[in-house]
Amino acid sequence: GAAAARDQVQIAGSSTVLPYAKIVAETFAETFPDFKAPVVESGGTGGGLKAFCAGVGEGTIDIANASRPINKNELEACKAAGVTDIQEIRIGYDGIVFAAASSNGDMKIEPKDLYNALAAEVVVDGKLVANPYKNWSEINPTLPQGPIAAYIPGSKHGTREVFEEKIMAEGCKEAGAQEVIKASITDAKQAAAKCVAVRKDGAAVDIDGDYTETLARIAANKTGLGVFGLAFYENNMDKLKVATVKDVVPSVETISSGEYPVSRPLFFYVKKAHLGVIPGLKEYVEFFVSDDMIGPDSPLAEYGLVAAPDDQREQVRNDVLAGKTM
Amino acid sequence: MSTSILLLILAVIGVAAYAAGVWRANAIARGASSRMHSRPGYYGSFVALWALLPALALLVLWLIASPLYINAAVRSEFPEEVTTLSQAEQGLNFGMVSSLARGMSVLSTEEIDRIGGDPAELRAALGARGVPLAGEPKPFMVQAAGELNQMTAASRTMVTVAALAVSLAGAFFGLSRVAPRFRARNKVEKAVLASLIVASSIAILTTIGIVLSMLTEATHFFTRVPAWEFFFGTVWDPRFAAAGATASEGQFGLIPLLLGTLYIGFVAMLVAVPVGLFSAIYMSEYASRQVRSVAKPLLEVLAGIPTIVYGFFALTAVGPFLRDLSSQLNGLVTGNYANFIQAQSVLTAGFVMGIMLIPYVSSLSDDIITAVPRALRDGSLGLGATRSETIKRVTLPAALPGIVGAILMTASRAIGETMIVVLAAGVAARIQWNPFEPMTTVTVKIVSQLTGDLEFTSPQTLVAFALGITLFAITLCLNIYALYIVRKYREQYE
Amino acid sequence: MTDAISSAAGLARPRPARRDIGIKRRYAAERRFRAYGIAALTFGIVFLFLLVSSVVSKGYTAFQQTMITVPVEFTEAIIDPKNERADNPQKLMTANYPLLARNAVARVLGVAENDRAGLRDVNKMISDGVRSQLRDMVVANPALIGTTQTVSLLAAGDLDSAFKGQISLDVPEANRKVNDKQVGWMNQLAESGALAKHFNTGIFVNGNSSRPEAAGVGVALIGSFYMMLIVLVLSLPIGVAASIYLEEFAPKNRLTDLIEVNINNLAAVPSIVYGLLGLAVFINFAGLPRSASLVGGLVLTLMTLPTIIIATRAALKAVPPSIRAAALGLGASKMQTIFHHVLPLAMPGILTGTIIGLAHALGETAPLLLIGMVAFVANYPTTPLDPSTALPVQIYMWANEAERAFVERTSGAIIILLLFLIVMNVGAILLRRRFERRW
Amino acid sequence: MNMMSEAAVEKALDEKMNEVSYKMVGRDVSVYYGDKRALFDVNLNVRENTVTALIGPSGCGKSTFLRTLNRMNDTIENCRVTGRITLDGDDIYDREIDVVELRARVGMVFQKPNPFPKSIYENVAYGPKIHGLARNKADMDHIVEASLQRAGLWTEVKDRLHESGTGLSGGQQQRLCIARAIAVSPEVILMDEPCSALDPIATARVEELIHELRANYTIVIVTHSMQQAARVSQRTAMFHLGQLVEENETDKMFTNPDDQRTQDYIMGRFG
Amino acid sequence: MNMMSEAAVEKALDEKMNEVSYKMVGRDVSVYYGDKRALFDVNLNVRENTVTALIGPSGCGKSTFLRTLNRMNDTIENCRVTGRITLDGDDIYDREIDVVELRARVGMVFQKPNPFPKSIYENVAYGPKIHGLARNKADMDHIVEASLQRAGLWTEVKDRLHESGTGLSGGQQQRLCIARAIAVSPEVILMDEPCSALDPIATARVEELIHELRANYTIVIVTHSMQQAARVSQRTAMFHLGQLVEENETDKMFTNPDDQRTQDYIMGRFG
Ligand SMILES: Nc1ncnc2c1ncn2[C@@H]1O[C@H](COP(=O)(O)OP(=O)(O)OP(=O)(O)O)[C@@H](O)[C@H]1O
Ligand SMILES: Nc1ncnc2c1ncn2[C@@H]1O[C@H](COP(=O)(O)OP(=O)(O)OP(=O)(O)O)[C@@H](O)[C@H]1O
Ligand SMILES: [Mg+2]
Ligand SMILES: [Mg+2]
Repeated sequence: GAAAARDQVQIAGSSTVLPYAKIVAETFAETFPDFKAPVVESGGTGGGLKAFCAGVGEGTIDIANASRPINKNELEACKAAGVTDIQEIRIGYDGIVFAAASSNGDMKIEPKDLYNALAAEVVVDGKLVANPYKNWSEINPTLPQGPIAAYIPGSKHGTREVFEEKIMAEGCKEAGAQEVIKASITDAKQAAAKCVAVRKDGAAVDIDGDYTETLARIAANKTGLGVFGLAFYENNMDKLKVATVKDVVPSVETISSGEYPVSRPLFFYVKKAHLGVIPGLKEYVEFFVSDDMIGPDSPLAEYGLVAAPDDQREQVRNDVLAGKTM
Repeated sequence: MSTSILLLILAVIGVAAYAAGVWRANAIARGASSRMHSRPGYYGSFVALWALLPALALLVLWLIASPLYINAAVRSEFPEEVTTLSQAEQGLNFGMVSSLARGMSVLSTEEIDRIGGDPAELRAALGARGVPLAGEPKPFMVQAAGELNQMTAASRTMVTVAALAVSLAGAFFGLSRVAPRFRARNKVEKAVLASLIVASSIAILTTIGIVLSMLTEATHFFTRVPAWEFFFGTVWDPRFAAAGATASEGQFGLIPLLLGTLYIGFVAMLVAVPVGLFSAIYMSEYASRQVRSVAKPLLEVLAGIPTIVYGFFALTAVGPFLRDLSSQLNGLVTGNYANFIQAQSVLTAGFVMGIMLIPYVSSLSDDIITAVPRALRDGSLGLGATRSETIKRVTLPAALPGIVGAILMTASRAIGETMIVVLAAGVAARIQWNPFEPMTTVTVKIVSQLTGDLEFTSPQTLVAFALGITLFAITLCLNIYALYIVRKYREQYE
Repeated sequence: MTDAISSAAGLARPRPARRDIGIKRRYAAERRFRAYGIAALTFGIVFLFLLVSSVVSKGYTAFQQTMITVPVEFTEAIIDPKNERADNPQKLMTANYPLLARNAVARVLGVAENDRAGLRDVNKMISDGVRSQLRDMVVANPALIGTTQTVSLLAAGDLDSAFKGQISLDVPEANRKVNDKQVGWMNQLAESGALAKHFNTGIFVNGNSSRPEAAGVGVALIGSFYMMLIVLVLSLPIGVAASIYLEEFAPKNRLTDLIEVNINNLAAVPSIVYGLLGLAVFINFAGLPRSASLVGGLVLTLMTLPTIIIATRAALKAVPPSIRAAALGLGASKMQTIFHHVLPLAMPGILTGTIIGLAHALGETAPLLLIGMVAFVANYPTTPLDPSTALPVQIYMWANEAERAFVERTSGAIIILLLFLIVMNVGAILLRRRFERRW
Repeated sequence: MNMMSEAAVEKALDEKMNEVSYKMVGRDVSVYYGDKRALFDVNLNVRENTVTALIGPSGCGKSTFLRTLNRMNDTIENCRVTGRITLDGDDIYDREIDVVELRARVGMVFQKPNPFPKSIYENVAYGPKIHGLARNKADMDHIVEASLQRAGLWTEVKDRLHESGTGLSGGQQQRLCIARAIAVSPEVILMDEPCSALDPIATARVEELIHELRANYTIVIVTHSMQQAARVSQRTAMFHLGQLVEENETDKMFTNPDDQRTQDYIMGRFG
Repeated sequence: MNMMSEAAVEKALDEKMNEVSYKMVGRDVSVYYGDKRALFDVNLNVRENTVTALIGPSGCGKSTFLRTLNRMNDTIENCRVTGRITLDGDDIYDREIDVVELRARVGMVFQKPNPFPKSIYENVAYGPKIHGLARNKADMDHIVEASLQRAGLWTEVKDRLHESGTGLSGGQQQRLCIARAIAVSPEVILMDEPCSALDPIATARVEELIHELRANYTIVIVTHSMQQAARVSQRTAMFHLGQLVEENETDKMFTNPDDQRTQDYIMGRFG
């Protein structure tokens, strides 16, 4: 007869949001025994949004997790496929930290330092030259002793964008490279791109995998500096030594207060058309945005999510209840 | 009657038809002493085929058509507020109706009557039976669900009767054809041949499917990025597309990826082919039965270890080992303890991948070498050739077509592998010739561009499809060339 | 033989001069050749051994789980303070069970009820999984309320790691997940016998969980089982049928060349592309559900087919023509010749292809990514249409988890996968041995 | 039809009659292996209940011709046959003809023994099984025993019926193949040097068997032994370089051949 | 050593001498295939520059004995040989003995023709190549031509030397195998029914070849043809049921055998 209707929520998207979504899904199933636990797919923000925007109906997913806001083109693609009413829900922030093997001493990082260590071209004597630096010590004595090696997120990661924006672009400005670049390149976009270009001689290594891979790389190379999510770092504090950025130690407190500069918001998107049609979807969304889940003392915060300020959370909850769409 | 029970009944009819065919063939054979053309079993199979194939075709047709029809019929009854919605949203409503219908078929009629139109109670009752509903059903849904159940039941009865009738008719028709000179075997074998052809067409369909599933997106890519920039570009650096950015900024040069693919694949083959081939030779020609029966399955375990495990093995053990080894060597020779092998390198990836591929060469080649007739070996040994000479000059050449097939398949796997490369050789796309430096492959980029946080409409993601199709085309050319080479050197024994 | 005899032999007529056929050199070559064979085989097996032993040494601890066995008081005041359970069975489902467990452990450790920091530390020693553990006990038997039962509670993942010695206690307290107080309690409980390692059945039967101590590969096992069943049932017959057609029946012309090349080429298609295909064909076109092992099985079938076809064709080619001639000469039809004689002789090769193809399919993650099987699935699938994951997916996902306790579980899951692989292949290997014969 | 001359019709009719009166008729049979021509327009008739011997130097095309009679050369990839061959008047290369049925009626023993790598019993039982010649196990046992006995192998193998057929000696293998072929009782039996691997006693047994079979079957045998041809056959055909040199009564052939080449060959005078 | 009696030493010496005066000596040779015993304590000496024929009914163990002489039965999995066989006085089953060298000295032609799936030229050149018998291409060409000529195949194949050896007719294949064997000029040549697939003319050619070779080589030939044995051999050994019945001068054997069974067999009287 008729195909059996779907009886659980289906979620896909960002692997950064995945661990949080998993905790919520699991707790949700324990709290609402009537509903099955949602299925949370991994696959990246892009893949998640693509599946999300494939259309409306039981064969499509209900929620897309994202580590960046959906953008215009994607929204248009969604609309074209009939996915018109989308609720955007911001669940909190992900802190991004720099850390090296725990055998290193205390490290203090300025964006300028990282820029000089990792940029493709740096300013020497007022001129742009291919990056000549070989050892961390040439840049900042508190950094690991040895050759420069940085494990930064590959360009497939959303974190890479944050890294470029908050560290490289900033450092570019501080190091005075921006002016030199602007002087030679008029096109603003190209100039900005040049500012964040990373060296390609092997000193900066893109990581397309997850933080575990970065951790393994650092375990194999003690002078390497890696980029991690705050949650991941907190789970591996015994192996990692975190660096301060602009003299701020990364922590839930400093990030939520905005002191620590490198962080990004996390989202999920819900198809409104599916609310009230897919069993458990409405309950899941409401459960997710409750303070039990994303508040400062919630399991998510425990895992490393930086909770949004109280008023923001309140706002999110109100928007959900009001069914506000984009 | 559920589909599975219907299938069961059809199976019973099939068996009966078979028996009837056999019986009739035997009866005719005895009655008219002339010899039957085929064995009774073939007549049986012939009758069974007639009993089953048309009925199954009907059933399949119904399985496809009836939900479509019922779906449309139920939807046409939907109130206006729903029919004005988009097609997809109507579909969602229909999904709700079908959940409801499923739930109601679980409830007894009295219960439905008792609960009647109270949506909240209905939801609770269904929930208790393990049929969750998303919200409280609207009255029109309850009605539609009832209708749906009714129609489904009716159509089911219809198809049951029809399928059984067709099946029986087919059986009788088949039975009526049974005659002494009727070539049942040929007919049955034709049916078998047809199924063989269908089976081999699946490979073709897969290819078409693969091409089609990538083609539209790949064309999207090529409308955004000039083809020559992609095919002949020497820089791979698809920059991160910032939210809202539109330009196809970045360079999409295929060359570095392609070189990496071939280079790493080559190194892997350099490990896998000699090791695999020599293992195969040892197992088939030298080893005792016991050694062989243990060693062969052991090597086959290598093919079953998930590639991510190899990847981590490369990342945490092989890579650092090679790096430290190189710095020790360098130190011994030049006094400078700088490593010349990077922890992630073409060498590491190729080496570890080669290990994974060993069984592809060894097991298949072993079977093929073993199948070479012993008379050939004896001929060579009898002339005073050593075993190794016999193997090199007689056995291997005789087994060559099969071994080449195995090696081609191994090469194919080497090109298609991802996880090992990601972890062992990194993701840096570069053009260079030093095997001790990192490189990356096309497949790595396909995976990472598809699964990242990138905007899915941007060329940065779409390039994965272009890469996929290009790789497909390139390997196709390589395979055509390989076939040509194999044809040229094929030798047939006996 | 005696000296006398051999010297007598020496007296015999002179030996004819021997030709030099380079016997020394050729024997050296023979020995070298053989040594290459042994070296190659050893190389492969040593690496297998290295891999497996590195996995096992990291993963064997995953098959033990630390439990805290304490008397738990099922206090009515906590479970159902207003005594509503008769009217509202839902009440029992949502009660605050973790509190029961915390109180039980705190009582054993002598932590005061008002020592909030202490209680929090105690809470962190117990897994959140106790909620469902205790709930299931109470729902099954509400009479437990008000009694005291001795229950083995799951220890939290961090405590488990600490107890197994995987968290170095030399690291400053602030940098580790288990503080000194908890370590003290841990030792205290261990001495009293309340805290001990038990066999970890959970890792085999539980679904996935974000809590390492409660996570298991149950769902993935079922998913992999369904998928392998589908792959076996579809790809073996289809692959063999296709090979028979191509090798024995198809006219040798451009078209069949194209098919041959095409099949070889399919083996080179990156596995993730099969995922794209599965998404397009099975999910978007045919409307099958996402994350279902049926779709996964179909995708892996398509991926495995080229392997089986290539292996089978090679095996069919190797059957000597005289066997075919013998059967045909007796009046066997081509079909009969193939099915009665050629196929049995090609069986070892076919089974090898199947073994390798299935092994590959069992370990593959990438194609499952796009059809939604690389996912967190907590509920057991009942049919191949329900969402599920697969063993390599579970390994992949656990390998990316941040928590320390997942490291050993990842290796544990790999061990389970290898066991699965071995169980899966044993039948085929035995069968292959039966079919093997030398001419 | 009307355009056909009276004489032509007569001739065609004659030929048709001709074809029927012989068990098998080969008319202008040529065989090509790729570009190489192995038989040149051979016209040879095989009489019913007669043993026809094919003789001629090695490589002259005897096996090739034999194989055309039950279309075994269909299985050789680049082999092409032209001309017309009939069995009981039906063209065996006709599209209507079921080649399997043909081969069941025209059985074959090959030059190189080729037992199946199965047990001796199964080797013999295979043909009867696929043709359904045995109603039950006892029947089959009987057929197997009878066939092995007629091929003179029974005493040697009766205790090892379930061992592999490939473990037999060369001569035993050949006798096994003969047993296998006669187990399906074909109408015509083609034998390609069946006795070449056999000792005199076994050969005598096979020759006796051929004698016996002649009453009911038609037999074509390739042999290199003139004596054997003389002993077993009623008619003999002599091939040379792909051509049929002469076909005649065996007695005549060996005493007073029409063709000089035959004479020379029989006298061992050329090559 | 001292414990050996005078007489025993004498006897051992005698035997040793014996072994030396013959090219090959088989002493109490028994062969088992698994549990099945195929040869029973055979004592047979092979004289130098002599053709020894082995005769006997099919399956009596002729091939088996022949294979023990160059240890070809090493390649059969469950085959076991006991007893002692010497070549020029050296035990060929000694651990010291090199089986490759042995087989280069004791060549073999098999009962079933088994050409390699290579060109005709390469088939013949194979042996000389691995033993390094040709210094250069011209040398090799010479060896190949000479061998093919002696095997009586040259005229038939000289235009297709580079076609596959498997595309030849049965008899041609067998002659190719003979050519292949003599191309390495072994000291002893073992021939297992070399002529069974050959026509009389080719057979005559091979027999002539055997005659020629006898001057320099030692030849052991298995044959089913009494005539052939009588024509080519100087000594004949008769096997029956795995036992050596009699070994004698050929003339005597065929006229006045010592053993009744021989007489019966030659008269074609048992089986
Ligand atoms: N498969 C083949 N491909 C190419 N040529 C072949 C093939 N089979 C036979 N020939 C050639 O055809 C000719 C006739 O071969 P055929 O086997 O009929 O000879 P024959 O008379 O049976 O000889 P013999 O007595 O030696 O068996 C020979 O020259 C042979 O080389
Ligand atoms: N590989 C084997 N395994 C088992 N038994 C075998 C094997 N080879 C031969 N035999 C048996 O050993 C006995 C002697 O075989 P052999 O091949 O020596 O006979 P033969 O005298 O050469 O006979 P033919 O003249 O038929 O070739 C036979 O009974 C045979 O069945
Ligand atoms: Mg022939
Ligand atoms: Mg023999």
